[in-house]
Amino acid sequence: GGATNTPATTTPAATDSTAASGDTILRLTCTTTPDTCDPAKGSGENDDNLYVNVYEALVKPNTADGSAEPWLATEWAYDEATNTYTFQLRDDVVFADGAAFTAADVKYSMDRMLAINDGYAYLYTNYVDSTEVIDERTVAFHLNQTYGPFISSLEKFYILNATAMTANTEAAGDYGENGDYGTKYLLNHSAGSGAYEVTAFEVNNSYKLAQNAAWWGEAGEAAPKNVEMMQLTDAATSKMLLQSGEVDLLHGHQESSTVASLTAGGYQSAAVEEYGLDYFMINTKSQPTDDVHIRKAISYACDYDAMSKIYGGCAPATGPIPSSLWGYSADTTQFTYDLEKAKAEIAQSAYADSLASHPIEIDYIQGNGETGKLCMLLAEALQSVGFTVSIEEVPWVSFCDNETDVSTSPNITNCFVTASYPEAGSLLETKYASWTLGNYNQNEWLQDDALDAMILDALSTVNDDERSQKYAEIQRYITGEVVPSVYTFVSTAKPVWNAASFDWCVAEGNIRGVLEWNFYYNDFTMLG
Amino acid sequence: MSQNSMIEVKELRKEFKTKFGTLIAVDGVNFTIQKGEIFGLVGESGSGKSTIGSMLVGTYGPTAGTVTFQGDTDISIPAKRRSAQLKQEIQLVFQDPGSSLNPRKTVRQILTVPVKQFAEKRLSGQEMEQRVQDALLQVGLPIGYLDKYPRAIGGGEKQLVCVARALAAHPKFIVLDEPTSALDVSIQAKVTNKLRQLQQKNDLSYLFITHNMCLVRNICDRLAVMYLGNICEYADTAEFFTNPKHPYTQMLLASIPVLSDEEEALKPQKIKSVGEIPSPLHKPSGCPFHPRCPFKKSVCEQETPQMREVSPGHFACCHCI
Amino acid sequence: MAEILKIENLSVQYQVYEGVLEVIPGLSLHVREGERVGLIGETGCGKTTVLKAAAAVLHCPPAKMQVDTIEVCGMATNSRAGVKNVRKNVSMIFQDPSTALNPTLKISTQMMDILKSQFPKLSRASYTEKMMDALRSVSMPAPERVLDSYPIQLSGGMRQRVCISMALMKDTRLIIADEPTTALDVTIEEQILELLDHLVQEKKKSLIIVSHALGAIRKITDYVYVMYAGNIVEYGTTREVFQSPLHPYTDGLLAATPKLTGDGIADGIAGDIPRYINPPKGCRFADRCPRASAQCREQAPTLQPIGSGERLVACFAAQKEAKAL
Amino acid sequence: MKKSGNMILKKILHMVFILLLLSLIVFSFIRLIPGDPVKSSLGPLASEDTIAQYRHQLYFDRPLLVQWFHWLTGVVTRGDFGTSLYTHRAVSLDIAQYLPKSLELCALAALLILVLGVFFGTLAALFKNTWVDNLIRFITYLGVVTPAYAFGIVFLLIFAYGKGAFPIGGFPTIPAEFVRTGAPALDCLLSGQFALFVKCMQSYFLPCISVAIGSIAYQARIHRSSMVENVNADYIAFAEVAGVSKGKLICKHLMKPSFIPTLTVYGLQVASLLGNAFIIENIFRINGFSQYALNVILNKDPYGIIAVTIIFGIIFSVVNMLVDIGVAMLDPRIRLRGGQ
Amino acid sequence: MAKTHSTLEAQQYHPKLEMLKRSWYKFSKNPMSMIGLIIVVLVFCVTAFCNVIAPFAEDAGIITHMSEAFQGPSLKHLCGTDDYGRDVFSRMLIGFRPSMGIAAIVLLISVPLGVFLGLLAGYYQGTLVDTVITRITELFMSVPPLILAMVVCCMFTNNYVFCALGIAVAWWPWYTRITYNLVVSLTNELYITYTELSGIGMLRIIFSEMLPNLVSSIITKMTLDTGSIILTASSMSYVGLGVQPPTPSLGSMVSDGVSYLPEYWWLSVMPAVAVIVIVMGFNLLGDGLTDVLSVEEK
Ligand SMILES: Nc1ncnc2c1ncn2[C@@H]1O[C@H](COP(=O)(O)OP(=O)(O)OP(=O)(O)O)[C@@H](O)[C@H]1O
Ligand SMILES: Nc1ncnc2c1ncn2[C@@H]1O[C@H](COP(=O)(O)OP(=O)(O)OP(=O)(O)O)[C@@H](O)[C@H]1O
Ligand SMILES: [Mg+2]
Ligand SMILES: [Mg+2]
Repeated sequence: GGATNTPATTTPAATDSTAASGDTILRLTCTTTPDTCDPAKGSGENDDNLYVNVYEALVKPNTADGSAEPWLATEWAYDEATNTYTFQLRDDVVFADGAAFTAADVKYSMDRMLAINDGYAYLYTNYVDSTEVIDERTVAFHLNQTYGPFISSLEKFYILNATAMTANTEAAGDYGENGDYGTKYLLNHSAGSGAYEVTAFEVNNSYKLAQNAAWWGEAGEAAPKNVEMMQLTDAATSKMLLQSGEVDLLHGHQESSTVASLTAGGYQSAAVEEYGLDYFMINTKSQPTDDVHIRKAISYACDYDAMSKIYGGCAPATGPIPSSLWGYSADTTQFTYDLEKAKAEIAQSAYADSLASHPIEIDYIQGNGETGKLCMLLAEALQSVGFTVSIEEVPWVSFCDNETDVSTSPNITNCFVTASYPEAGSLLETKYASWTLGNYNQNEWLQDDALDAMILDALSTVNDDERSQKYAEIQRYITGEVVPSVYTFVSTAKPVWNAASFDWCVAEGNIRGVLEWNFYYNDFTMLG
Repeated sequence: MSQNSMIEVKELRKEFKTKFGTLIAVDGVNFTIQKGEIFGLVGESGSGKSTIGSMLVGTYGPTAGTVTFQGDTDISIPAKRRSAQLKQEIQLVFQDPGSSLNPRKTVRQILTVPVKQFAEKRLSGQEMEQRVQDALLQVGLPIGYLDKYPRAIGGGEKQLVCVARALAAHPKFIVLDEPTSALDVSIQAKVTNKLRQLQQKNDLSYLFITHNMCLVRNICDRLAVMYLGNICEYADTAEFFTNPKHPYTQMLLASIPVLSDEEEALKPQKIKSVGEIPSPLHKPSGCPFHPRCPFKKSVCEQETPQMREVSPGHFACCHCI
Repeated sequence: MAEILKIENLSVQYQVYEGVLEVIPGLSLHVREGERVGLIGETGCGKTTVLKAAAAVLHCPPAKMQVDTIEVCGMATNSRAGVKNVRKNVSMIFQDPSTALNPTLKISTQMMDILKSQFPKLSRASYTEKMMDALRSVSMPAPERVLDSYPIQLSGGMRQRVCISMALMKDTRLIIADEPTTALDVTIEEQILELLDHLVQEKKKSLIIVSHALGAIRKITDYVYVMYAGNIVEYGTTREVFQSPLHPYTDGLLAATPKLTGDGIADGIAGDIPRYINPPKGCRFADRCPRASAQCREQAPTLQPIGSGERLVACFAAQKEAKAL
Repeated sequence: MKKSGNMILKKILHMVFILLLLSLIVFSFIRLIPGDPVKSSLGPLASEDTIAQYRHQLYFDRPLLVQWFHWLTGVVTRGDFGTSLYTHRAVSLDIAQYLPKSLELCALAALLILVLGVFFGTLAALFKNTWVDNLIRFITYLGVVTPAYAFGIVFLLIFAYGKGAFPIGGFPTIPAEFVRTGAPALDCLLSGQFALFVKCMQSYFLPCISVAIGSIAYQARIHRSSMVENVNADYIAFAEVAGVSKGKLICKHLMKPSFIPTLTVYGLQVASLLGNAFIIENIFRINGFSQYALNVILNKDPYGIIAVTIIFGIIFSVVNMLVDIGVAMLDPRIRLRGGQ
Repeated sequence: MAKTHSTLEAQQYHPKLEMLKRSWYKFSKNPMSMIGLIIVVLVFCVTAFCNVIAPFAEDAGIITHMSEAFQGPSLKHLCGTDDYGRDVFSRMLIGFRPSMGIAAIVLLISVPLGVFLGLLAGYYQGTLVDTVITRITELFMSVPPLILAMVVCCMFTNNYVFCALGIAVAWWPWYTRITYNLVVSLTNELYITYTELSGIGMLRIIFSEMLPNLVSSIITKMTLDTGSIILTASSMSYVGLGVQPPTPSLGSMVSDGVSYLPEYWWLSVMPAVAVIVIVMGFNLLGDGLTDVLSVEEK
């Protein structure tokens, strides 16, 4: 289906009043804006939110289930023998500066991604061996091992304008002959082919986008001409800003009380499910949580309903993978809130008699919504079954710092993790594979060889059905035998907005699993 | 002579380095204070009286010249380098009784300091108390005052406490720097009388610095008049008041305001002063008084006059005599 | 002769932290045209307070004033017009020249502001000329330099002369001088007193002066009020009062003053001024008085004329004696 | 004139010395930080080599004094404060971006403090012990004891419903062609955009008041007591008797000496404004220097921390120097005695 | 001898006590100071016995009552409940502890250190020691206390001891300065000159003559500073530095409650009011002490 060059707009016949008015502005807030506009650097929800609007990838997620559909590539082929993917590229694409998009741009972007080795690079470093420009419209990726989700993963591979980048590269830099690889330039400029381009960028404060006049696609008729994203850490201020009309939309996970008070005041809100979960990650290498019975006890001590209620009633999790994600399996060992069972598990553990001398430390990220409450609920329950518990609220930097080493990692941390591409493998790999160890997504420190092998095997399975079965097997294994984490509920964003400002697919219930695509501004229809 | 002398000052000189140049506060001064006498030092404000007093008690040392104590001890050194005995024997009472008593201490605590410091041996609590009480009783204040704070007692009484503090050290010589000028006449009278009594009883010598000529007349045995760092006249009190020689002295005496015609008659002929008081920073050449002197001659502007003995024990420093 | 200043039944209280100071319980005095009047008394007996009340500047918050009459040049001062009249007819020399001049303003600025209020529209040059004249009139050497100085650049004597010249810049009928010569050398004191005396006599002004130097008072005043703890205790011509004091307090003051005759000093008056919070209800001097009787402690004596009537005294003993005579 | 020039020169040298010392101390302090800021800034995927190389590049593997000297030469010769591990760019760029706004905010707040503090202080002093005085005293007491964030929140709540008269969401966009200094209001003025300037001032209103209000209250109290002290001074009575008009008496004879303690306190207040502004900057979304300081500190960014402390040091020293000069100008006693 | 003895015994008169009585009399006549004193005494009591006084003391620990969240003030919950259903009043009372603890640590460190250095500089007035100490003092003064405290707190451990250490680092220079200035002005006093001339050792002069004169200024400053430190600490806990949740601190309670404004106003308003009242108490007390402890003539 190479013809899908514009996403289906949900706009019912665009109102003529807005079309005429020249400068429509969509103003949003989020808790953190990206550090740079460089798609090789960022890897979070908020980064992607910017990237999808200013850059484009070879494929993009399908609105229905997130599976890849053609975008800058019209079609592709896989050669099993050489383990090579060959992509045919569109010929009508131009970058924001007017330069035509060619295979060289793809190669440049991939080489750069791998050289910088930051952000989403981990999706490719272990697999992509080289990129070959076959002709202006054809590009091939030579993989060094089979990689099932490769096409899906390319959703995160944003193509840069190679000519513009080389023109703006500084000779002095960390990347040898490539100088700084244009990293300085991308600090506050964009070089993509997306519907918007960056016009202003202030680190940790705001960025502004304007419609890309040269865009090859079809701009939504009443799509905002300008977009302003503000970073706002103070929940009270964001609430006030919406109320005073200074912003139109509060992005991200708003606290349930904020949502409640705003919707009571006539603002609109929606629950947008993501391909991710909220996890309690249990350190399997430190006492007393190195005992599986203790971990099971923790899983029993978790009041799943109450926790989901704190977040305004999110869908429960049944295992490490949210049900909407491709590769999900329902066939897992599920835990329920049952303190008696928890006690029983403790009794079976090696620490049954020495619980008091093995305190449990629970960490969560400062200022991260209501995770503190989740931790409190868990801590309270754990205390009631006999654990000594302490809670710590840690600034983001220290949180990350602590988790670079198993000895400084706390017993339990709470964190949301979402898939990088819409497939179970993404979550399984980031959560449990040894090679992605040492970051805040992996407080478990599993280092389980058997599991590693299973994940690797699944990922290198190209056949979808086989891969899906292998994913199911892994989920069974993890929940049944290892129990490294507690799966609380599906990560659900709660944007709140002023319905008088714009029409939005989310408003109509058209929610996409890949969160950032809900904020594809070209889909918005500004109202008077 | 030196047998009898308490303090002998020779060619005493003190300079201060200031931002605006060197200030000669005391410029070669000679005088002797005999044992058991009250020696008055009067003169213009800023003429260097306090500076002399300070050098005697050792606030700082002189720039040049010598001061001999009791004929043999050289005390032209600051107090830091003086022996404990010297510190004890020479005491000081300041002009401002308000600031010379620590407001946070009771009179007892204040008096304990010198008693303890200058005791010849380690004192028991009782002995200490005894001595402190003695010191207070000596100046005629009731024992009840021991437990008062300075702010609870009047100005004259404060000054008496200062005197008691000086006496507690059992000194031989006390420098009194304008001890009564902050006080009312009636209190002044009380304090002065007390001082005089104590001097006689304890056989003390005083250097009595003041502005008040009438006071000097009544309590000093001898006195010197200072003008701009120099002594211009120096005599027995009676002689001085009946037979002033120096024009400045005459001017001073003539301008004393008095209470009765009887006193008026004792004053010398009035001399109209001319000119302005020079600053010690820019001391005039020759006789320091010449810019204001109605009798000045050309020699006064060039040559510094020498001290001359006009009659036995009466010295003056003027070209005109 | 007309009364230039007339104060009747003045009472002043200061509200302080510890309570109310009943400083002046009810005081009357007057200055007639052309008279030079002295006011003497110990420290803290309220002399400055009386003078400030006369000059209508006793309005700072701690002071609470009640009075039957304060008249300056026949006009009560308790109205706006009255205050204006005071400003026009009274100049005052303050006790302490080092606090009476604004430390942050040049002498010329301070003098200029006074001149401007009197002669609103003059040229700069004529203002300067007037200022120079004023300074010269107090025989100030180098007036240009003085004008261009700040108060701290001047010596105490110069400051006092500046104060006097500023006070005299106004052509007023009454001069109030509060210890104009304390902290000055005798020679300078004499100069300043003579200057003051000269101005008063020459220009036919009236003068009320406070001084601790009784000799100075004797020298330049015609009449003298003796004040004790907020009350006038004796009044008369200066000569009479100094020659034959009637009130034991006056007597004590004079006796305590050292004389040039050199026959020793009397022992001063015993004791202190009573505290102004709850002062004694009888004669305030009773506690220190060698002649105090039971009556003195019960009842406050009032000023009664003795002899001709130009002489007043507030002492039961003295009054009785006079009657007996 | 020459003398005061010398005095200022001496003060500047003194200040430079203090700042050098300060930077050296902060440097040694940074070295004590547990953990490895370089490593954590590069993220979990960075290899040992990359870390070592980056460390070398940042001079973190050299002896303290070498590192300090390198940094110092950078600052002196190129205005280069090193690279931030937090924003990943030159600290000097960050400073240029964040500082102007905050300085502008603080300058406006400082103006408010002076004007309102003196105004209310004067009012209270002139109407001493009346209801005006009591009211002002009560309010200023509240002002002094209330934390700045409380004011921020209260204003936020009050004005959120004002619908935009005083915006709470930061500044209007200044088009790039008008940006000269980085301080929004100043830029608007410089490029003659008065409508935009008014908007900027509206945006400044609430944060300014919130930052300044505690200091205004304190300043008013100080000014009141200093005025009251001077009202009772003899020279005021003297000038009054001498016939100086009421207006001049208050505005000149009373105000000038009263200003001396006021100014001294004012200096301290102004010098500490910037350091206390971060909560207010956060609440009112002014992405300024105070916020930046908070962020570099929270992120343990070595060069950022050093730059931030030095900037605070400079501001403190400069403000104090200005205040000293101001006080010397007001008070001839200090000027003529050379501060002795 | 016997006579003096009897007078001594007859005189059960303690000047210090008398002075205290006098001061107390003066102090107690000022209603503002008394209010300050009462507040401060209450604050100390609460700090000491908060666990006993607080109706739901356990709410300061790991506990939740989600079902009772966001209840308005009532008789049971005087200041309502928070988002966890915990009793705001109890948490507020317990939140006094870190505030007071920080103030105590800061003062315990900065007062002795600052005063000692101030005395030292005053003792060696005009020498190298003086210069060095003065320069160091200026150095530490030039960085805002809040920033210094944050640096210390972030660099090491985020708890209230380090928070206090950080504030103390910024606080002591002010004590050095005030002490130094007092010592310098005291050295001009004649009673100090007298003791110097009598050959009394400098150390004795400093400790027995000067220190009593410093104490009142320092105590007054300490009282006023307690208020400022509590404000500073509450600003720090507002941004999450200081005590760790769930342990409450007044600043963090305010900041946590802000996002629930205006519906659930009691969450942040109540602790904010508590901060204001505490700080006001110390300020009133300090002002009262200033009046009483300064020695005025007469
Ligand atoms: N420590 C000092 N440094 C500089 N100059 C000083 C110092 N002490 C005194 N002087 C100056 O020395 C001169 C003499 O001062 P001194 O105090 O001895 O005068 P005095 O006769 O006691 O005056 P007064 O009667 O006013 O007390 C004055 O001009 C004074 O300014
Ligand atoms: N502003 C004030 N506040 C409180 N008490 C005051 C005030 N001014 C004067 N007093 C008190 O009033 C009394 C009289 O003061 P006043 O200044 O009139 O005395 P005085 O006779 O001029 O004394 P001196 O000779 O010392 O100048 C004193 O006890 C003083 O303490
Ligand atoms: Mg002297
Ligand atoms: Mg007076």
